Order: sequence, then structure tokens, then C-alpha cells
Amino acid sequence: MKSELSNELHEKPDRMLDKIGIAKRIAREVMDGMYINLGIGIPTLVANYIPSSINVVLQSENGLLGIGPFPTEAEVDPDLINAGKQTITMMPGSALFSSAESFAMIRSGKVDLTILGAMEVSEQGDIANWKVPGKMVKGMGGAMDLVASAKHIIVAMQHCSKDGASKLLPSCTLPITGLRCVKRIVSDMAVLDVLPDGGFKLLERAPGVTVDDIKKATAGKLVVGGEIPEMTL
Amino acid sequence: MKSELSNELHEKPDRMLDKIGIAKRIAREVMDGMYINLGIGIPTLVANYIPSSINVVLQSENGLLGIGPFPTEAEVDPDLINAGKQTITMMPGSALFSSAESFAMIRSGKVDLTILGAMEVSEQGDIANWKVPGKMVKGMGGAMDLVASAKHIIVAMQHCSKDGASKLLPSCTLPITGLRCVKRIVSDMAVLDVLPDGGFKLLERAPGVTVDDIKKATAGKLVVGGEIPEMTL
Amino acid sequence: MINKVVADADEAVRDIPDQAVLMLGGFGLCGIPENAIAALLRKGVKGLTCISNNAGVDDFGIGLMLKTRQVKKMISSYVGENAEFERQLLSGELEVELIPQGTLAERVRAGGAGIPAFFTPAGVGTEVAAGKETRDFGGKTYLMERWLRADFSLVKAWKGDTAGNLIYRGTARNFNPMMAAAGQVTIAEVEELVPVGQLDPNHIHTPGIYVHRIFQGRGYEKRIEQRTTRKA
Amino acid sequence: MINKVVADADEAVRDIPDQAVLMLGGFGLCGIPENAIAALLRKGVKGLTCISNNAGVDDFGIGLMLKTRQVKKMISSYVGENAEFERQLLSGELEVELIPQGTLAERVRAGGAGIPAFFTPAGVGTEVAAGKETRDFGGKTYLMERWLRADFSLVKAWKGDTAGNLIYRGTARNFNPMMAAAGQVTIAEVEELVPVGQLDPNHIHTPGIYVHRIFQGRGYEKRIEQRTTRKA
Repeated sequence: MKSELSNELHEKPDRMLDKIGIAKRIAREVMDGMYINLGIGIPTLVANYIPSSINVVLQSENGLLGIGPFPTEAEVDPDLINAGKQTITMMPGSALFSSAESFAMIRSGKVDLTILGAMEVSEQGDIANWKVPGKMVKGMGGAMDLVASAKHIIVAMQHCSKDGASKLLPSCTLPITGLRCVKRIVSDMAVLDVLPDGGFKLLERAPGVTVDDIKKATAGKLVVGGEIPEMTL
Repeated sequence: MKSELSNELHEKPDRMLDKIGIAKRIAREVMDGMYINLGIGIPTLVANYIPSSINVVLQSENGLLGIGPFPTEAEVDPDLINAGKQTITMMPGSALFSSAESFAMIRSGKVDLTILGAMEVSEQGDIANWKVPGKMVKGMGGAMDLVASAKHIIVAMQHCSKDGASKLLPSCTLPITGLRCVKRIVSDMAVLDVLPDGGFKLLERAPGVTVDDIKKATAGKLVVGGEIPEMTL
Repeated sequence: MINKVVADADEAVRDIPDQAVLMLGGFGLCGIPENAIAALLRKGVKGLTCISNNAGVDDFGIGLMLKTRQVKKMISSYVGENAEFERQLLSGELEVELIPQGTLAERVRAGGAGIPAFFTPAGVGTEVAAGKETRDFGGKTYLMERWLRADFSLVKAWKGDTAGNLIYRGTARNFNPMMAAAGQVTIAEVEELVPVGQLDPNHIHTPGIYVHRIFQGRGYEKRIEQRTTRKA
Repeated sequence: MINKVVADADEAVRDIPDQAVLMLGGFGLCGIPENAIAALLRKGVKGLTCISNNAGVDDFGIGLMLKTRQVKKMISSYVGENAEFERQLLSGELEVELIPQGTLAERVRAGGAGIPAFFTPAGVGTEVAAGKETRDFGGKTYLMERWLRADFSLVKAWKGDTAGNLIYRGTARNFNPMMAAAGQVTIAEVEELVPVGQLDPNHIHTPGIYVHRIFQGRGYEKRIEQRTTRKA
């Protein structure tokens, strides 16, 4: 575990977690028996790091419960993709359904955990991840439905933009995806919870990252209490 | 045709149509390509008299498109019933679905014709068929949904109660099932249309029944114009 | 996959308390959870609110629980040929909310789909509309109806796997799929319980995510209300 | 049963006029009506409003109709990796209504289910809520959303019979069943058209009542957007 971690850090000279590191840390949030929706990007990687001893079912909002590993070349089936349009396989015990049924189960709270990416998160738990006015429009896809209804929401994100601006803000500057919905953030620098009354409570530091680094990188209200442990992956 | 009719009339000395006669007359309203929902009772009998040259699909609101004939003893299947809880079979090309899907197609107007029974119909086209306060409650079942959404509604009913009181009224005295929805009535005495501005327009007489008989038996506004032909079955 | 299997009906209903709100699948006696109803009779739980299209017949299905006075309230669309149900309703011994069948199906569907309210034309201008908001859309009047949810949903399927995936058969599907989705806890009984991987994912009617407990049912009677046959 | 078969895609789309409102099934390029889109390109019909979760990619699916400027407006949930779509959207050449995917699915479902409006929590507090009625149920805020219906729905299934019954395959089901139900005229193309009686009634995803025209599709490309594999 430790040696593996060191390897990661060698690959990432600025000491912060790479995408795989974030995915590995989030995988530790996964509990036995959960139904989980993984967003496009880093969240999709989380599946690779869930221990085989833990039984979970991955939901794909385009109509599948029971996402399996990527297919071998021989197994590739154009009729079987995930929400990121990647080819996938099905686990034994899978179920297929329509998009209406898929969001019925999301909206009624049957999905235990949603993991998704973000461009910005506010200290109130608002999230923005679908649009940069005038520049870029990805569309919200299923994200607005997921954040409005999931029981537990974890965001996987970069703490700062490429030019160093914090993405953990007092309030979002971009069009939001959902209000007061994010519960936990795993960034390349830290694990933080959004407090019910607002504020980012620092829970863990990425290996080698200091509390001061995190303070500088967090524009929103940061709550630091006691010793902040380094995360284990 | 004529001789068959005469036989009917011999069996029904009071000259009015029996249930089979009503069913036969309604069967003539059925057109090729229709999706049809048949209510419990006389409407169910209609299926027996649709000419085999006419292609229709019968909907059962408990979850089937494509009701076939009753089963032989050997074919009886407790998992296959119609809305009247009778054992049935399926036609080739049938489809099974849930009650939600069933009423989705009813509500969205995909069922072309609904045939159902009534205790009372008003000259505005209101229908009552589910409750006699303090005495009898059958429940509305699917009738309220059907009358609120079907494109065309034909009512199969007795013109008068056993004690001779008209069931075609200025307004319903019983709790209604739906407002201004009935388009056509086939009773044991006549075929009548409900006019858009109210009133029962007499279209046909049952064999041997006079216009005067029908006038006496109709408490609501009866509109009689020109010669009223005797119905053919 | 997550294993949802329990030993039998008694274990499945073990924690259903007095005063619980239940949904029970089935249309008439077709597709009813026979084993779970029998277990509720044995358990003697009381004061139940039962959401079910019908209440069985006098001597089978929910009708048995009416006789033992375990049911406080029925929410149904049809009383039909159940004499005891009609008697208790008319005498006021049983609270009864009668709602149009399509509205019942859609309210239950809404409960399982996270839709707290919707508009339907069924019942406009009738007793059913009493106290309900009406609204015009495109020149037609609709009623606003609320979702229905249950503490426990009891459903019956033909086949099921250990992960809770269900396949119904024939018209025994009826209300079962929506009720499976609308239960806080959903208990499924099946005629044939199979290991995961045996059911074609493309044929599954109720995905396992909706099902919390599943068991192999026993001794199904599958009674027929109106045995209607033609000559061979 | 009623025979719904037409010869081919061109015959199926023959009467789709300029300015029509269309629904097109599919998620990304998975389960899209390839033959019907090709026929619309040949026909050159213009000013279309297309309701579809995505707009294909630059050189396939609805993306092809964006290039030929046949589309006036898109109603979608995701622009994603379609550069031409994003360009036309940002330049204002194309009218675009972006709505949450679950809301899109449910609005289409409502259109096919005769439900003119319903409440959903998705989009509360966001741009999507602009101009929409909000309402609290049980302490949570919801938006009122209206149904979506189409002049023509173009869907793609795996198997279908001459009566219009459809079975989808894998995640190619996605929006197709709801769109089939929400079309004034629904056109289904299938990989395999079979006579009635060949499909198990218990496995049918879209009952034939929703389908007005069906044809045997030809030459499916079934392109893959993100071919992602593991080593064998």
C-alpha cells in the first residue's frame, strides 16, 4: 500500500493526487451493499479500485444496473455502453431498462451514492459542472437529476484550476447544477465535508500536502479542527 | 341474417333486445384497425360478434393487448385473465405490460374505442356506473380513466330499470363516473347519439320497438328527426 | 451482486408493525402475494392500511385479512364481487378510499419514481375530485394527484434471482412492478428463485434495486375467480 | 393483428413536413434510428425541432442533419463531445433547449402517458427553473414540468413484429420506449422484422399500439463513440 503510494507520488511531482489517486481515495468511501452511480471522468475510474470483497452494483443512467469491466476486443458490443459512451460489459445479475425507469430509481432515492465531477463547489454545497457561459456547454446530462435526489453525493475534482484559482468557493460563479447537495469532496489536495451550515470541513490531506497549502487553495470558508491526518489510499 | 334476428325476437317476447342483441349491434360499430377496450358484462360479449374479416386488437386494462377467445379446459391459465377476472387466451402478436403502462396508453388516447356499461346516462353525456349510495359499491375500477380519455365511447345499457324507470335522464341521479363523455348509446330499445349541445338523438329502433315506446322510456331530452330505421344486427 | 434472499414468508414480514401502510400486488386473485398474506395472517399484525387494486375474495387473498379485522383501511379501485368488503364498507367498519384504477396505478408509479404529484383527467367532476386541485392544460381539465408510497410492498413474481431481479408472467404482472418500486421495504415472493446470471437482463421487469427481500414461495393455489372456457 | 409494415425508411418518413417536431431515440450513437435519419437527409426536410438526448457526433446520427442545417431547434440533455453542436449552440445558429436527462425522459414519458404536467426536484435553483412554477411537497421544493409530445417519433429496436411490437437490446433501449409512446405518428425501424407470434408477449418492451409504421432496417453501422477495452 505504502510503496504503491510512493510510486504515485513519484509520477506526480507537485505532490498532489493524480486522477487515479482521487479515484482510489473515493473507492474507500464505498460500502458493501451500495447501489452507486458513477459520473463521467474520474468517477468512472473509481470502479477499478473497489475491493472485490465489497459487493456493490453500479448504475449507468442510460439503462443498466450491474456495470462490469470493460470488454475484451472480442466482447465489444455497440449496444452496451455506459453513460460516458464507453463500451462495457454486464455483471451476472444485471438488469436493463429504459431511461425513464433509470431516472425513476434515481429520483426516488434508490441510488445510495452518486460520485461526480465538478468545475466549482460552494461552501453551501452548491455544485456547478455543466456550462461556462459563452465558452463551453457540455449540458447537464443526468447530473441535475442525480444531485437533486441522491442520498449521498461525493464530488471528485481538482482543488484549483490550471491557473491556480480555487474551485472551492464562497459561492459558485458558474451556472449551478444543484443547490446544497454536495456532502463530501475528494480533491487532488484533500478530503472535505460540506457542513450543514456551510463551510468546508477539512478531514484529510493528500500525502505531502500541508494544511497551509489547502488553506491557500480554498477560497471558500475552510474549517480546520485539530490534527488533520494524511489520507491513506 | 334476417332469420337469425327472428330467432332472437322469439326468445325475447317483450320485443326488446337481449344482451346478445345489444352486443351484436355494438359489434357493427367496430372498424378495421381499432384498438378497443371492452368493459365487464355486455361489452365483453361484443368480441364474439366482430366479423373475422375485421382486424382489431382488444385491450384488457389489467395488462394485455390482444385478448383471444376463452381457453379450452386444457388451456386455462390462472396467470391470464381479463379485467372481468375471466380466464382468457392471447392472440398471436399480443403484448403484456403493467397496469401503469396500460393506463398510460388509455390516458394518452391510444385506445380508439371504449365500450362500457352504465346505470344512468344524462342527456349531456355524463355517465354513472359505479355506486348506489348506501346500497351498493362496485368501485370505479378503470372506468373513470377510460371515460376521461378514450377517443370514442359507446355505452351498452338497459333503457329502463326493472321497475320501468328511465335510465336516460336529464341529469344523473347517481354519483357520476365521468362528465360529457358518452358519444353513443346502444340500449335494448334503441341506438342514440348524445348531441354536442345535449339531448339524445334517436338513430335506430330495436326490431319491433316503436318511436313512441322509446319516447316513453326516455326521461331526458329525445331528439327525433325524420324516419327512424329499425336496426340490423 | 447483493444477496437479498430470506428463508421464507415469515422471516420476510417479521418486522411489519401494527398500523403499517402496505402495498399488495395483484389484480383480483391474479398475481397476489399468497405466501406473504398467509404470513401476515399468522403474525396477526393489526390496523393495516392496504393499498391494493382489489381486496381479494371472501375466502382468499386480502379478503382473509378483512375477516380477521387486521385491515383498518383499504385503498383500492374495485370492490367488485367481494361481499365482505362491500359489507364492511357500507357499514363503515372499514375505512375505504376508492380511486380510479389508472390513477391508483399512476400514483403508485409516481411514488416509485420520485414524482410527488401529477395531473390526470380521470375523475374530474366526480366524487373523486372532492378537495383536489384542478387545472386546465390545453383546454382540458385535470386533477392534481399525489404519489403513494408504502412502508412495505408485498409483490409476487414468476421468477426472481438472489439479487432481487424479477420477471412476472402473463397478466399477473399488473400492479406488482410499480408497487415493488414504491415500497420503503419491498418483499418479493417468487415461484422460482434462481441464482444470479440465470435471468436474461433484457427480460427483467423489476430491477433488483427495488427489492429488499426475496424468497421462494411455496404451495401456490393461484385460484381462479371466473373460470370461463370454450369447448375444445 | 393490425399490420403496420412499410417498405423502407423513405416510405416511412414520406409525409414528415418541414417544421415538424420529431423525437429520435438513442443515447449517444447507441440505439439511434440510423435508417430514418438517412431518409430525412435524402428527403431534405427542413426547420425540424429534434427532441433527442444527444445530437449524435459530427459525422453521424443527428450530427449529419446539423451539418445540412435541417435542424432549427434541439431539445437535449447533453451536447458532450459534438463540436458542431456546441459551435452552432454558442454562435446562436441553432436554438437549443437543454434539460436535465431525467426530466427529459420523464417529460417524454408523460407525453406518452397522458400526464400533462408533473413535479420533479431536478433543476431547482438552476437556470432550468427559470419561468417555471415551483412547489413544496413534504418540505422539499419541486419544479412543475410539462409533457413533451412529437408529430413523429423515430425509434430503433432490435426485433419487431408486423403488429408493431418491439424488443430493444442492451442499453440501446434508453429513450426509445418513451418516445415510441409520445409520437402522434411513431415510426420504428428494427434489425429483425418477424411475423406476429414470434415474439414472447412477456418480453415485449413497446406494445404495438404505440407504433404506426415499422420497417426492416438495413446496413446498420452501430458506430461506437468510445471503444474502451481491456486485455483479454
